Amino acid sequence: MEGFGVTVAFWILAAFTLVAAAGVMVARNLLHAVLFLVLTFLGIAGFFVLLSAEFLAMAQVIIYVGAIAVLILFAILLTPRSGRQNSETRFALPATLLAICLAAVFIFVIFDADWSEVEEDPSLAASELGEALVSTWVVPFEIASVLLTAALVGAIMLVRSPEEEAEDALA
Amino acid sequence: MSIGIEHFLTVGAILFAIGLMVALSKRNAVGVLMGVELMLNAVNLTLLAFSRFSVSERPITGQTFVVFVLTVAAAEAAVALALAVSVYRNRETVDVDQINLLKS
Amino acid sequence: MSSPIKSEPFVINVGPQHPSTHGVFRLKVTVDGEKVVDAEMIIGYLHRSMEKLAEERTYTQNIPFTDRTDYLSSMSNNLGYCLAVEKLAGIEVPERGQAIRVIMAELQRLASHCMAVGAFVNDTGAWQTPIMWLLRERERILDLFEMTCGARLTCNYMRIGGVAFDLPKDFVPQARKLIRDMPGFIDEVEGLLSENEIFVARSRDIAVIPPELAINASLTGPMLRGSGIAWDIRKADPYCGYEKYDFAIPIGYRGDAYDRFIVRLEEMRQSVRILEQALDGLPGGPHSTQVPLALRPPAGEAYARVEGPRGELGYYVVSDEGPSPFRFHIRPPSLINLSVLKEMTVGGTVADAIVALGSVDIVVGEIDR
Amino acid sequence: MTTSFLATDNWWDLRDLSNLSGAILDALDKIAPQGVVYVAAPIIGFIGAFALFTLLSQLFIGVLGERKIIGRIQSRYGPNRVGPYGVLQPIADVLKLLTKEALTPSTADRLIMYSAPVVFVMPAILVWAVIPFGPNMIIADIPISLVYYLAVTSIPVLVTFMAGWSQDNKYSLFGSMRVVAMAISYEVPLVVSLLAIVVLTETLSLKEMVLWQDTYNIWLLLVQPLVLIIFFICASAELNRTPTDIAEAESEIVAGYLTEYSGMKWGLFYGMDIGYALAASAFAATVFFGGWTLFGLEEWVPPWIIFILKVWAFYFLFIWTRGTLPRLRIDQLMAFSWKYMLPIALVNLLVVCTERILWTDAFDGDKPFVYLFAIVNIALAIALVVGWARFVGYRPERTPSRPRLVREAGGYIPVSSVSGEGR
Repeated sequence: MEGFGVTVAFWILAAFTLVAAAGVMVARNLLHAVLFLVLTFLGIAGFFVLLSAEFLAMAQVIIYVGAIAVLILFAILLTPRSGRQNSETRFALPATLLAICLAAVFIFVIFDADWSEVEEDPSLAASELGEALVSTWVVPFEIASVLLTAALVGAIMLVRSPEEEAEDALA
Repeated sequence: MSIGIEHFLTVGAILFAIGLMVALSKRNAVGVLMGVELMLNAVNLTLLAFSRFSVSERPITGQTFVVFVLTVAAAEAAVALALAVSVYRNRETVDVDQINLLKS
Repeated sequence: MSSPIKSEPFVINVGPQHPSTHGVFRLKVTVDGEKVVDAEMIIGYLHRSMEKLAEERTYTQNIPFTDRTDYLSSMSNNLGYCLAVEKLAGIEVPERGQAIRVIMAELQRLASHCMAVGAFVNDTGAWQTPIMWLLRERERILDLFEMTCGARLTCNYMRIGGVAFDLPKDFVPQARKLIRDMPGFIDEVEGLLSENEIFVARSRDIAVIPPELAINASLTGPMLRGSGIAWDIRKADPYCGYEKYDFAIPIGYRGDAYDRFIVRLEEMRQSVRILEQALDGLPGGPHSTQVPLALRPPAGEAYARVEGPRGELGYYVVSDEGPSPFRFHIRPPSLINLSVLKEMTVGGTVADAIVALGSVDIVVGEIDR
Repeated sequence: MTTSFLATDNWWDLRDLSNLSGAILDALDKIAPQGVVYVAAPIIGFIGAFALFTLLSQLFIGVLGERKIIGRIQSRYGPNRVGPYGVLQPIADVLKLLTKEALTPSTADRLIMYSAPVVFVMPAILVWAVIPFGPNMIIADIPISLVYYLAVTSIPVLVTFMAGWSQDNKYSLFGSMRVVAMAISYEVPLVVSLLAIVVLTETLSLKEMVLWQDTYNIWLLLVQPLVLIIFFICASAELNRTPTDIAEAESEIVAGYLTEYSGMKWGLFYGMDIGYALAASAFAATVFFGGWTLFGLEEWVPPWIIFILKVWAFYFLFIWTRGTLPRLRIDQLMAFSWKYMLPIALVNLLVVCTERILWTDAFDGDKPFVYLFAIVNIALAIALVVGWARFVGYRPERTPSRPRLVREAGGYIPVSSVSGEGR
């Protein structure tokens, strides 16, 4: 990828996304952490645009910002005030070390490998993605829909209170 | 300066590491979930980078995988949050350190 | 495994400063999610010690106080107080005075129900439109009051022994014009609301008062009639010659907020009917009997009640032959109707609690006095 | 381009304002260093779309027009004191809000409370990037603009949540909980119903949809009436307009998530609420009412004027419902979304998919079949709405809407008794 615009956009997005992701780690308030998470999601969506996957970028915004982040906020509100700090367990230090090692290994591999790259943009339209989903990948697609249904049912079953179950048993 | 696949993969790797750090070290169950979401996002970024840059007959495959990851992430978030709420209702805590009924 | 824990109880103060408490009234609601689990009324923010003040003033000087208890129906309050004192002192009111009193009381009922229905619909969330329509008609009634006695809200028009002034010359034509327009206007409001799916969904089966509860809580007025109990002081214990007029008592079906709403609308129609008859049969003669300014009724006690817009409005006066009452007590219908608020709100949602409160039609000045 | 648009390429041809901006950018490209054009183009687009159209519409249609029309609905005059016919009232309002003290509760989360109004403004501006004002007057002509619209309009939900939570006020928290629950529920039927449009027109681009309607000489309003109804209801729910304004339900929770906001912080929320409503109107005007086209008239009248008039006409619907309907309760709203609109939208999607397959495979995409589909879909819409309402309608114990009448005072009269006069 050449070009001044792309380069600038990449570095800005990279800084933005990683700082926001670090914010998730360091924010003391769980709700602030969620808002940092939202910023990370938006940054990732920006990367998707940069990688010419506009449809997925929009899907990312709709699903992550519009649904998952809101869901997380809702879950936080349903738990008490005392559970809203974002502190670490005693695994904080080992986890940090592990993460740093992992990142180091990844980066070493990434820069060591000899990537075969195409320079021209494959420029995939949203319709191609749709076609791929219902032709080549139709079985995983159906399994994903079953998974979503199962998750829906499971989530509803999990949060039902005993009174509601008693009401349904009577009905 | 040109931006290549390494740059995107590096961002993805760092993001994954941060996600791992969050997921392993947070005390709150919702915090752990956020770490997992970060990791999934890093994976998505990596998949899309491969889809854009690799020499392939069918570059759309990478995007297809991202769609599945998004689906799984949504399902996972719904179930995990339901679990968190359910655990809180029964045990009055969402602290992963204290959810240790199975410990003898 | 321990027993499941409910989410934190969440206490919301509705009032004393709140758009839908119709004054300074406070409702402490404990909610679980959207569901109301407890409701506590806190009143007294508008207490002005009227009953005690009245013991220091002469009987005539007390009439303006009655204006200021229920400021939305001052005429009915004037009337109730004057009836009590007349009963105590044994004063007869001339025919014309009685007819004028009926006209004024029914106009006041129309005006007050306009406000009650409008405020209730506003509480269900209709963005000001119904209340604006209803206030427009209420303005015309208040114009008539202003024409008669110079005041719009606190009329201070009734006197012991009759009314303060005779009707002005063009009162009767103006009033006839008003009551000619009124049925069409009530139809308009009914067309806007009675069959409105959202309004029905919001008020039907909400805040139900079963008839037993309504009687045991000694509710009166539209609240009682909404629960299907045919009770109206104008029929049960007629005063001011109400037995001469032909009208019906509207009663509801199930005692929900919707029934109270339709009962109020129908009462407006019946008031128009009474007004027509009263204006047609308006007798001549004096409008008031002469009563000494420093009235000293014989020792004793009297309780007079009228059917105010909100229910049985009672005045209890005890005389010790002095120039001012020995004891003066008001039976405010709003306060007693409000006593079932907890039964109406608990178990519903917060939005239902507001609808229940709106359907009671409270005037805080009357509750706190 | 398939449109028969007659505008020339001359910069002075105001039937297409993109000529003017193109001329400016060309001139700039010659004199300014490289790269300036990239900055200048969005600024010109922003000025054109937002500053000239949205802001003015917001002030004079959203604020003044809404208050005037609601005033008429409520049989009173609207604002009529500042300037002739009150036209300067919005400016006076803004001045008043600017000079007002913006209070912050001491226990509030200041960072979030201050940033929420600002973040709320951004999507309201971003939406306009993909709205086609004319054949060439689109700031960003991206092929998936419909998804872009959905993505951008899902952000305000989060912002209202931020606003409601940050104030540490129980009313606000209540309001934001309601917003979150409702917005998620209404997103689902909205997307499913819009999917039917996408299936029918085979495009995700708003501009292509306008051209589709122009090609077949029919508005999508007629081909997909059900989608318009669902879109309108869902848009009102997400915008917190009156039948569904439970988030700022004035009579229940004072002002919902805006309770502690004052001054221009509140003003930004208020103004941008109108901005979102205008954006929803613009979206509806584009998708359902043929966008800038008006059956050939766009060749003579500037298309952007046609478009703006359509936007205002659709916005009137929002004002009208606001002035007429009471508010629903949150459980009723949720039930309405999941039990009524989602099944209807799914059935509609199924029917449209069938039609699309028939049209492509059996009828070779012939033009007249669109009109057949229109008739079928209108009938289907009526049948679905009526049938579904009959099937799972809200049926409390139906008592008459007139009370019983009795002559004599007495005790309790049971409903079954026939002694009542009744009507």
